[in-house]
Amino acid sequence: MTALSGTIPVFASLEGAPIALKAWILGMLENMGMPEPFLMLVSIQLSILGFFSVFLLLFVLASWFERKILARIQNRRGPNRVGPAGLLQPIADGIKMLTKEDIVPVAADKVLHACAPVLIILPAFLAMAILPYGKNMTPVELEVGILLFFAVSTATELAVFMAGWASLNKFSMLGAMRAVAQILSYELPLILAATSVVMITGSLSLTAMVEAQGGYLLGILPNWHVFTPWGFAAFAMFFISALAESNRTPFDLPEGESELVAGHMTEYSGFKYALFFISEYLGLYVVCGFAVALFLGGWQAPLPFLTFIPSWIWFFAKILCLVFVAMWIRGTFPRVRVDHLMNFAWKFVIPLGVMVLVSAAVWHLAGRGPLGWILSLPPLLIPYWLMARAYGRNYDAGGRVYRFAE
Amino acid sequence: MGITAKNFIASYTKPESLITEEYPEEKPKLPENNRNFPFLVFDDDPDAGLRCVSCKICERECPPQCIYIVQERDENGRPVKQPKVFDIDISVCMSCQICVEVCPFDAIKMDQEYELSSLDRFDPLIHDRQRLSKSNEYYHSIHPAEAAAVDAVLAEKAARKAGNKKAADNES
Amino acid sequence: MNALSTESIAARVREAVPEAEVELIPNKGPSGQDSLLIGAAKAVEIAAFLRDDPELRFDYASNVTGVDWPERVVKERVTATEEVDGETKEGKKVVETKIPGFLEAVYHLYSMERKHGPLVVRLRTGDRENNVTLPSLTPVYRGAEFQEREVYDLYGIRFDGHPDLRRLLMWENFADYPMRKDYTPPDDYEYEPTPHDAVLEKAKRHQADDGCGKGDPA
Amino acid sequence: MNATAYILLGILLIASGTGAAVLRNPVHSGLSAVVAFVTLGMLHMALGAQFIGFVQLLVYIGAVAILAVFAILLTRPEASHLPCLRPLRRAVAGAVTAGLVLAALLIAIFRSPSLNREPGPVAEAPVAEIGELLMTTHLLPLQTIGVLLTAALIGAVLFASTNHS
Amino acid sequence: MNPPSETGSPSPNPAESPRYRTAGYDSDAQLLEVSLGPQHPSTHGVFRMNVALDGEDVVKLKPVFGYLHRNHEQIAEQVSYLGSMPYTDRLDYFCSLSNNWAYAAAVEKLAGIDVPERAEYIRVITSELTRLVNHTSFLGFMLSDMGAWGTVLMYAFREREKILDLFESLTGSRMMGNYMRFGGCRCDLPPGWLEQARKVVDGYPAFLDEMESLIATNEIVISRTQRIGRLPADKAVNGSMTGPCLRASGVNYDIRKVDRYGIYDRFEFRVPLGDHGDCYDRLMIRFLEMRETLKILRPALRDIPEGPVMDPKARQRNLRPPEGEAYARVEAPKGELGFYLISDASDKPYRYRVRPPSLINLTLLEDLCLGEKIADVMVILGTIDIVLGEVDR
Repeated sequence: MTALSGTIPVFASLEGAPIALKAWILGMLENMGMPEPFLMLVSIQLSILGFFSVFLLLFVLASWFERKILARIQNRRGPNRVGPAGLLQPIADGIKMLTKEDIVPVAADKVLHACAPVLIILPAFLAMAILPYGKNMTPVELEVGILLFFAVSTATELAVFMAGWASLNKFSMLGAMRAVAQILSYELPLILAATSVVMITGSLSLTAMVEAQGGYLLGILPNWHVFTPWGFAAFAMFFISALAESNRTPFDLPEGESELVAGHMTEYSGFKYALFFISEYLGLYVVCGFAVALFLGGWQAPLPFLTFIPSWIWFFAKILCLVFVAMWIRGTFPRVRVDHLMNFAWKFVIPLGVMVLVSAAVWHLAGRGPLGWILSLPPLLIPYWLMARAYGRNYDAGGRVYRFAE
Repeated sequence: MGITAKNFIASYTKPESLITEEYPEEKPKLPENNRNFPFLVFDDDPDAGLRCVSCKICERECPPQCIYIVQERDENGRPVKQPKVFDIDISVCMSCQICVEVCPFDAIKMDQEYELSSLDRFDPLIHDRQRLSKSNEYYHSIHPAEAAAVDAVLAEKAARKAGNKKAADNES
Repeated sequence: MNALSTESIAARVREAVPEAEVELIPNKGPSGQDSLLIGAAKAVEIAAFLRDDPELRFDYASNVTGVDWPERVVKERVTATEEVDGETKEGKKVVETKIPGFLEAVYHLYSMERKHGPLVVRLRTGDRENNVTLPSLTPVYRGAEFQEREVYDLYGIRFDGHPDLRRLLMWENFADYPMRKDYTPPDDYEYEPTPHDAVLEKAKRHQADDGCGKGDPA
Repeated sequence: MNATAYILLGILLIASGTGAAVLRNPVHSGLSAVVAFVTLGMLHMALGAQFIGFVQLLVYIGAVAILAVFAILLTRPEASHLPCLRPLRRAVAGAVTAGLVLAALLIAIFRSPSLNREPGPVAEAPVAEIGELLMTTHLLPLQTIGVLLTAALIGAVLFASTNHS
Repeated sequence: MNPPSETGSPSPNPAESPRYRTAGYDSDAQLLEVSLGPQHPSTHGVFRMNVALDGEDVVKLKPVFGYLHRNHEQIAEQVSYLGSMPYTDRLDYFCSLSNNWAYAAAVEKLAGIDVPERAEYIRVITSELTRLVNHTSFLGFMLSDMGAWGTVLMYAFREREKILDLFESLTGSRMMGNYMRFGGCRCDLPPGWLEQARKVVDGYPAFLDEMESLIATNEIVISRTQRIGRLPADKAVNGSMTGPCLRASGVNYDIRKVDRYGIYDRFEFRVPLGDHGDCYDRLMIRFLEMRETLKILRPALRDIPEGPVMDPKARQRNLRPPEGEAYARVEAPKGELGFYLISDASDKPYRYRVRPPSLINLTLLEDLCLGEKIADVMVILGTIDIVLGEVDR
C-alpha cells in the first residue's frame, strides 16, 4: 500500500494541475504589469489553448487508433512502418494532405466551395467550449450549455449542403441531399434524449448535470444516468443518433457510398478534404464528450476509492472508450440503405424518444428508488417490443430454413 | 459484433492469427513446384554444356510466342546443335511451362526467381541466352525431386546410347 | 446420353410442325452428339414446340454460338468413266467440288425439367455476304439474348426479332466481324521492340505508309 | 466595450440583410440571410439573454435556413431569369420607398415619450423562470402553437406523399 | 479506340425495347442518367452499367461489356489444343482449375481419351477446392459491396490463402494452375500434400460457422438483401440462369447430379435449394454449398487410390482429334461452364467456343434491378457473382 499511498499526493496535486498552471501564468503576467482587459483575454486564450491542443492531439491519435483497431479486427497488423508502431502515420497523412494539389472544379461556386469546409469544422470547436473536462474545469460556464451544442450543430447541415451545391456535380448533389436529410432526421432523437436528462437534473448547464450524477448507490454503483432504465434507453438512442450525425458506419451513407462515389466530398482535395476528415473525427469526439457528460457521469470516478485519479483523466478515458466502440462498430457492420435509415429514425427512434421522456417522468415522480425502477420499465419495454415486432414482421429475422434435393 | 471482438483480442493473444507477412524482412518460402519464368540448364560449361539443341519445338509450341531462337552456324555455314540467340521476352511470357513439357531434351526448366523488376519497359525484359542459362546445381537447388528424376532419365538415356554404341563397335 | 435419340426427336418435330425442313446431321467424332439442321422459315415455331412439348420439354438454351464455314474446295478421288477419244476408260480422277460458304448458328438445348441431354440445333444462312439474316430465338429462349448479340458482333449474322440487337463486345462503329476465318486484324498497334522480327516488319510496314494501314477500321 | 460590440453587430446585420435582398445568385442571398440570423442571435447573447440567443440560432438556422436552402435546391432557379424591373427605374423606386419608411420610423421614435426615460434595470431571466412562465401563464399559446405546427407537419407529409405515388 | 457508346447502332430496330418500365413514372421528373463503372469500386472488374434513376429507383439499366475483350476464341483457333490450356486459366481467374477441367473434358470427349482413376480423384478434389475459394471470396466481396469494408473480406482471404498455398505446391502457381491435360493431370501430388489438404478441409467448418453467425442473422444484412432482386423459377430457367443463382430460385439443376460426369456419383452430397430467389437466398445457398463441398472433399481425400496420373497413350503435343464436334460442360462455381469444339482433324481446333456462365447470368440483371433502389443494384450484381475475364473473354 505504501506505493499507492505515495502516489496519492502526487495524483492529488495532478487534480488541479491545469487550473494551477493557468493561475501561475496569470499571476506571473500580472506582476509583469499586464493591464486588466488583456489579462482576461489571456486567460480565455489559455483555456482555449488547453482543450484545443488536447483535442487536436486526440484527432491525431484517432486516425492512428482507427487504423490499428480495424487492422487488428481484420487479423492485419496495421501501420507499423512510419515511426515506432506506426505512430507517425497521421503526421505522414497530414503532410500528404497539405502537399496535395487543391483542385477546385471550374464550374464550381468558388466562394461556397471555399467556406464549406470552414463552416463544417466550426460546430466542433464551438461545442468544445462547454464540455465539463474536470471538477470546475469547464472553459465557459454557460447556464444554457446543452442548448449551445444543438444550436451550433445545425451548422453542419448547412456546410454539407454548401459543399454539395458548390461542387455542381451530380454525385455530390445527390450525396448532399442525402446527408442533410440524414443529419436532420437524427437531430430530433438527439434532442429528445438530451431533454430527458435536462428534465431529471432540472438545469440546462452541463456542470450541473455532471454534479447530479455524483455519489454512489450502496457504496459501489455510481448513480450515473446510464444505470437508470430511462437513462440506458436514452444513452443508446443518443449514441446511435451520434453515429448518424457524424456519418459513421453503419450510417456512412453520404460519403462511404459504394455507388455514389464520395457524396458531397467528391470535388474536394488537398487540405480542404483534410478539414472534412478532421471535422468528422472532432465531431465524433465532441458528441462522445456530450454522451459522457450527460449519461456516463462526466468526470465522476466509477468507484468511490478511485477518486484520487484526477477527474479530467476519467473524462478523456470514457471518451476514448466510446470512440473505441464506434470504431468497433465500424469494423463489423455493413451500411444501411437510405430508406431503412429514414424509416428507422422516424418510425422507431423518435416514438421511442417520446416514451423515454415519459419513463423519465415516471421514474422521477416515483421517487427515483426501486419503485421508480419497476414503474418506469413498462413504458419503455412495451412500445419497444410492439414496434420491434411490427418492424421485423416482413423480414424472417432468424434466417431461413432451406430444403435440399438429392 | 462478438466475432470481430474475438478476432481483435485474438490478434493480441495468438500471434499466428496475424497474417501480415513483412515482405522485405521475411521472404516468402516457395513450395518446390513453384514456377516463374523459364531458364536454360547447362551441365558444366555455360557455353558448351548447354542442353538446348535449338530444335525450336518450344518456340513453335509457346502459346504467346515469346521465345526467339537463332541456330548457331559454324564457319562454313553448316548448322550446329547450339542456339546462337535464345531470347525470352518475359513481358509476354505467362510462365505456363508448356515449353518445359514439350522440350524433348529437358533443356528448359522453370525458375523460382521473382525479383525481376526493371526500370525500362523494353530491353531489360528480353532475357538473352547468357542471362537465361543456369547450372544444373542451381536446378537441383530449386527443384530437388524433379531435378533428380531428370538426371536419372538423362543418365539412363546416356547409358542406353553408350550401350548401343558399344554394340555398334563390336558389330563393326 | 440423351434419353430419346435425335432421330426420334426429328420425327416428332416433322409431324408436329407441318412443313418444317428438319434434317439430321451425324457427328463423325466419338462424342455421339448428332445435330438437327432446321430451316430458317419455321425456326421460331420449332423452337416453341421443342420447349413446350410435354414429352421433350427442352426449356433451357444452354449455349448459342456461331460457326463460319467459308467456301471449301473438296477434292475427292472418284472413279469416273469418261469418253477419251472413243473408248470408255476406268480412271481415278480428282473431282473438285466447290461447296458454297455459309454462316451457322448452333443452339445447344437442354431440359432442366426432365434432365435429358443436349439437342444440337443448327440454323444456316444463305451465304456469307448479303443474305445473312436468321430468325432470333430470343422470344422463345430469353437466355439467348446476349449470346445472339455476341454472334452478331463476332460473325455478322443478323437476327431479326431480337429485342435489342447491338454489338456486345466491340464498340459501335467497328465495321468488321472478328471471328470470321477471313478476318485480318489491324496492324496499327503501337510499335514495341520485340524479339520477333516478323512482328517488327509488320509494324514498320505499317509505320511506313504513315499509320493508315489497310486493316484500320476507322 | 459593449458599445463597440453593438456597432459592429449592427453594421454586420444591416450588411447581410441588404445582401440577402440584393445578391443575384439565390444561394448567396439565402446564405447571407443565414448570416443575418446569426448576428441577430449574437445580439441577443451580447444583451445577456443567452436562452433567446441560442433558441434563435437553433430555430432560424436549424429550420428556417434549411427550409429556404432546400427550396432553392429543389427548384434550382437559374440566377439569370429572375424577373426584375429595368435597372434605372428599379434604383429610383427602391430609394423612394426606403426613404419613406425611414422617415416614418424616425418620426415615431422621436415623438414617443419612452425615449428619454432612464433605461430600467436589466431583467435577470434565468432559464428556469422562463420555463415556469411558459408552463403556467403562457400555457395556452404554447399548446395552440404546438397543435398548429403538428397540423402543418401532417399537411406537408400528405402533400408530399400524394404527388409521388 | 473510341469508348463504346450505348446509343442505338444501325441495328434493325433501334427503337427502345418495350421492356423498360417508364410508364409508372411521370415523364417530366428529371431522370438522372448515371453511368456506374467501368472504373467503379464494386463492379468486380471493368463493367459498366448505364442506369437511369428517378430519385432513388432504377428505371432503366443497360450493361455495357467489351472493356476486357481479347478474343480468346480466335487465339485458341490459331494455337494447338495444348497451347490454349494455359489460356483457360485466364477465363474465370478465380476458378482456374475448374476451367481446365471443362476444357480437358471437352477435348477428351472430342478425341475419345479416357482418364485414369487417380486423375479423376485429383480433378474432383481440386475443382471442389476451387469452389470453396470462389464462394469464400464471393462472401468477402458481397459484404464489402454492402459497406462493411474489409472485415469479412480479410477473413475470407485468410481462408482462401490456405487453399491457394495448396494449389501453389501442387500446380506451381496460386491462381494460374494450367494443371490438367487431355487424359489426366500434369504431375502427381507432392509428398505431404494430402495431409495438408486434410488439415485445411478439417479447419473449414469452424470458419463457416464464424462467417454464418457474422452474416446470416445480421439485421442490416437481412434488411438489405431479403426481398430484393426476386427471380421466379420459370424466368430463371428461360433466361438460362445457371449455378447457385438458379438453385436459389428453387430449380433443382446441378450438373454434377444431372450429367454425372467425372466420379461425382461416388460421393453422396445434397443440392441446397432456395424458395424466394432473392439476394438473401443466393447468399445463403453459397454457404450451404460450401458445407456440401466439404462432404465431397473428406471422402475424396480419404480414399484417393494410388496409380498413374496420366493416361500413357494420351498425346499432348500434336494431338489430332478425329473430325467431329463435342460439347462438354462442368458445374463451375459460377454456373455451367461449357466448351464446344469442332475439329477438322488438324492439330488446331476449327471452332473453339466457351459458354461463359457469368455473361449469361447477366442477361436477367436488368429484370432484377428494375424498380429497386440504386443501393440495391450493387447488392444484386454482387449476388450474381460475375468475373469480367469470363464475361468479355
